[in-house]
Amino acid sequence: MTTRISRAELAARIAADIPEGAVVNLGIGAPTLVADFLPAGLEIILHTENGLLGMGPSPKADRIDPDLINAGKQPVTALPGAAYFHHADSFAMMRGGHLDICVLGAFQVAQNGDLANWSTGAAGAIPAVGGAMDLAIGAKQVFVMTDLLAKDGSSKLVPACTYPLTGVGCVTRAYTDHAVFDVVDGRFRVHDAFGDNTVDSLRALTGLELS
Amino acid sequence: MTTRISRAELAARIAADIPEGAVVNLGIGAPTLVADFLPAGLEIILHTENGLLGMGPSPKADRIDPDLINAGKQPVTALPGAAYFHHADSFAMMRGGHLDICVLGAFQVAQNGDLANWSTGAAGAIPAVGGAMDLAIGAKQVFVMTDLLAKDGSSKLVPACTYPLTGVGCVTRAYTDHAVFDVVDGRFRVHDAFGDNTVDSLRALTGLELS
Amino acid sequence: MIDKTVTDAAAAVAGIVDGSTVMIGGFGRAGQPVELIDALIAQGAGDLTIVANNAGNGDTGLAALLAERRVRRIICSFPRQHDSWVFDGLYRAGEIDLEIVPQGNLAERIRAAGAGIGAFFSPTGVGTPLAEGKEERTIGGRRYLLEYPITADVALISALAADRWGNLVYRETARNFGPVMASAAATTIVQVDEIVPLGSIDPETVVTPGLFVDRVVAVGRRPWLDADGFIGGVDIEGRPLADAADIVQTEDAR
Amino acid sequence: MIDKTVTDAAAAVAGIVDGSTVMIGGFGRAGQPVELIDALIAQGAGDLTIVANNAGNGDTGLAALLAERRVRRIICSFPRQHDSWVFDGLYRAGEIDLEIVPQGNLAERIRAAGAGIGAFFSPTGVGTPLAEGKEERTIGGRRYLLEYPITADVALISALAADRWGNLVYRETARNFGPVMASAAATTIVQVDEIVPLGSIDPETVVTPGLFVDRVVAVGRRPWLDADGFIGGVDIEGRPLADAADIVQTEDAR
Repeated sequence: MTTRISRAELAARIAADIPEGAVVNLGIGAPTLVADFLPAGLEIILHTENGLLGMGPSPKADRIDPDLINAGKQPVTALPGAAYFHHADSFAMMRGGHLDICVLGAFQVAQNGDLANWSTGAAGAIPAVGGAMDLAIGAKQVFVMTDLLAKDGSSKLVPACTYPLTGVGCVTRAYTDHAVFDVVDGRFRVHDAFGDNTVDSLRALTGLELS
Repeated sequence: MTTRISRAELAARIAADIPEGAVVNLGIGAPTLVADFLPAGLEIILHTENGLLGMGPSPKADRIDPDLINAGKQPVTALPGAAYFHHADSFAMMRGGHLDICVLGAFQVAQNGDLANWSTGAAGAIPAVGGAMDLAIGAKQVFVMTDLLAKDGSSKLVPACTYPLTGVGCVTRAYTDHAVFDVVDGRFRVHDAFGDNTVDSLRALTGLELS
Repeated sequence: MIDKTVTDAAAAVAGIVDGSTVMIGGFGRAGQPVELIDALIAQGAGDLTIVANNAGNGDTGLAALLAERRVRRIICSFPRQHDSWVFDGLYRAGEIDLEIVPQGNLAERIRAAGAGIGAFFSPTGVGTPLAEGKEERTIGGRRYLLEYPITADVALISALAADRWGNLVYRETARNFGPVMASAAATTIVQVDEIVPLGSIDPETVVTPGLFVDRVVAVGRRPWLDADGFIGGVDIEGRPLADAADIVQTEDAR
Repeated sequence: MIDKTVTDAAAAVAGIVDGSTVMIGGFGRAGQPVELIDALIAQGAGDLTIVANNAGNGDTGLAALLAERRVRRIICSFPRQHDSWVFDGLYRAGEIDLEIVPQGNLAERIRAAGAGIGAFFSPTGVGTPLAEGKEERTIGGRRYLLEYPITADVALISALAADRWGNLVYRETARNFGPVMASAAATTIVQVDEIVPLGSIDPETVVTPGLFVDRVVAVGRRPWLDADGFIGGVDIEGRPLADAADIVQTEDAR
């Protein structure tokens, strides 16, 4: 039986790699869980592209403020040191390379760093991209948080994406439930494998050339 | 003897043409005199490109504030309703067409509306353009405030500019010490002539086709 | 005296004609100019092009405008939400045109319209399906796409307070698209909680200077600013909460 | 704990190397980072490219840096002032390169660098000598020139107050180029009157969010904010006033 860590464990693993002082965008969906595992006592500045730096955790129920939400439209709070700004300024921060890290979900990540996470390309699907393409090309480091395998058992880390791209050559590291992979010189390199996973077993699971 | 109105009279004449509610930039130098003649009781919003809307008059000597200056680097004040902003936002206002009127000086104005006011092109002169080119193309109406004749007696309103241009086809009206001229369909049209000036006498002075 | 205030939302949206392009501020429900949208629905203009981040939620607001078949085309970044059924139905029926724009390009294209920029090379979308038909250029070793401004006839936005010159301040993340849309539309119409006296907004803190604003209407204090007022908020899927107890408690998780 | 504060101006400018491009904020004397410029002079880096609106006044500040032959090239909109004799002399002697940029293009090109824009079509300068060598394109019937971002290794700017995260607020028209320069430089160094506790700047009023700022140094309250302090100001030609009586009284003219 192959070791797979839980979603929460994966979020904790990513959180542990974020250094103090980093400016980080956690996208929407699963990556937002990373916030819950950021080390207590370290100052990490969360950016949400709808206009806030210094985002804090969810409010208590009686402190919900409909004007204060994150990119996933969930209620959040603002920490001391926070700043509000408009959408063009917010995306200028992102696109101008001022975020240290963003964490995104993925349908596929290619070994050259291409990311597909906004559309499966299915006929009849309603397209919706939001800020994904801006995040993908904007942050200094783009971390992907994903299961290694899709529900049908196929690898989400691939030689080349078959889904519509979000960004070209943008992913620097993929955190999966089996292992952490770096994108290096057009190949995935296993940074660390969880439990009984090995480079060989990961090679077998994914069909990728791995180093 | 040809009638020539004074610089102050010319400023007053321009001020009288500025309607309530207009957003106006008075450039630097002589046009800034217009501010002194704006009708009392009318609200006209002055923009200065170094980051202020709602500029007020010069301060009393004991209220000078080095942080509060106009584009000519003279001390000014801020009126109730004023707003400060940074340089990119300030020029976005201008270049985006949000100013109703700007008033600029001129070396030459051509009958097609071309403006030359930043350089005589003299050999060895140190070039300096400041915000002149942005103002020239940005405001909805560009008024020029100038003597009709240069010191050598030549007309500053010309068939085509010989000095380096500031902007192409941008001037809508030229206020001179002899008359006010509109730029219409590639020709100057005399809007009103002061004192004993007539279309014929202005034609003789300038050598221009006038209507 | 300059006075951009109007008495009610109907007066604020008067004169919007069929075929107009209308920008609508807001990100999800934060900053949505709800009263102005309702007034636009009542006002009757149709064949509209809407520029907004989303394509409507539930059956109210922008969704209601869509449901009345008043919108020909929508330019947005994220139409598909759990409660965007009105848009979804129209789109699947081929009854509405959609232009999908990455959110950063949307914001920057709107800003460009307000700032007089003719076009700009954007790093976003290169190599993706959304690059189709766009001019690409490599500058300094990086690939960019040429993006054009998005202008509008009208912008409908929401702010916290205005003075009679139209100077605006916003509240928290409800600021979002308001400032750039205000700069990009020929006529900018703003709903605010209250009109404050001229001079009572600190000039250092004005977010949208009045020259971008044409009409302001006070619609009353947002309920959640009153003690014991409305508890707003949404759950993790963005669904409005029925009551406050629905929200997951994570304040102490860090 | 994030703490971007440094103890003095010398520490703030440490590490600037020969050949750097340095942006210097300020418009005339308003917003000039005087203490940082003095520290840069003492620090010794040379062969610099300076990006600023002006090219120095009198014999102090940027002018003093120029006088020490530390600047190879300057990119600015308005070098020629009544008191720019240091620059004037170097320029006439062919000892400094000058790139003249219309002020709006200067601000927008700096913003573009901070915002990740590859290049943009600007309406300013079309048909003028400053269009020479630039790509021109007609878009929507209007002529534009293609303008490229201006980046820098270092920005030296002045603000009113900062917290330890580097959030900044400015004062009046001394804001000018500060926010865009802060966004465009690899290392942004800020002098402020005072460092305030984190959380004491209202998040609605932060002008430059801390992510753009690398180092902040407190240089003390600007003298004119103290009662009976310095009377600053300039005359109609921009000359600093010897005393307050020199200023023309026009407050009642309107």
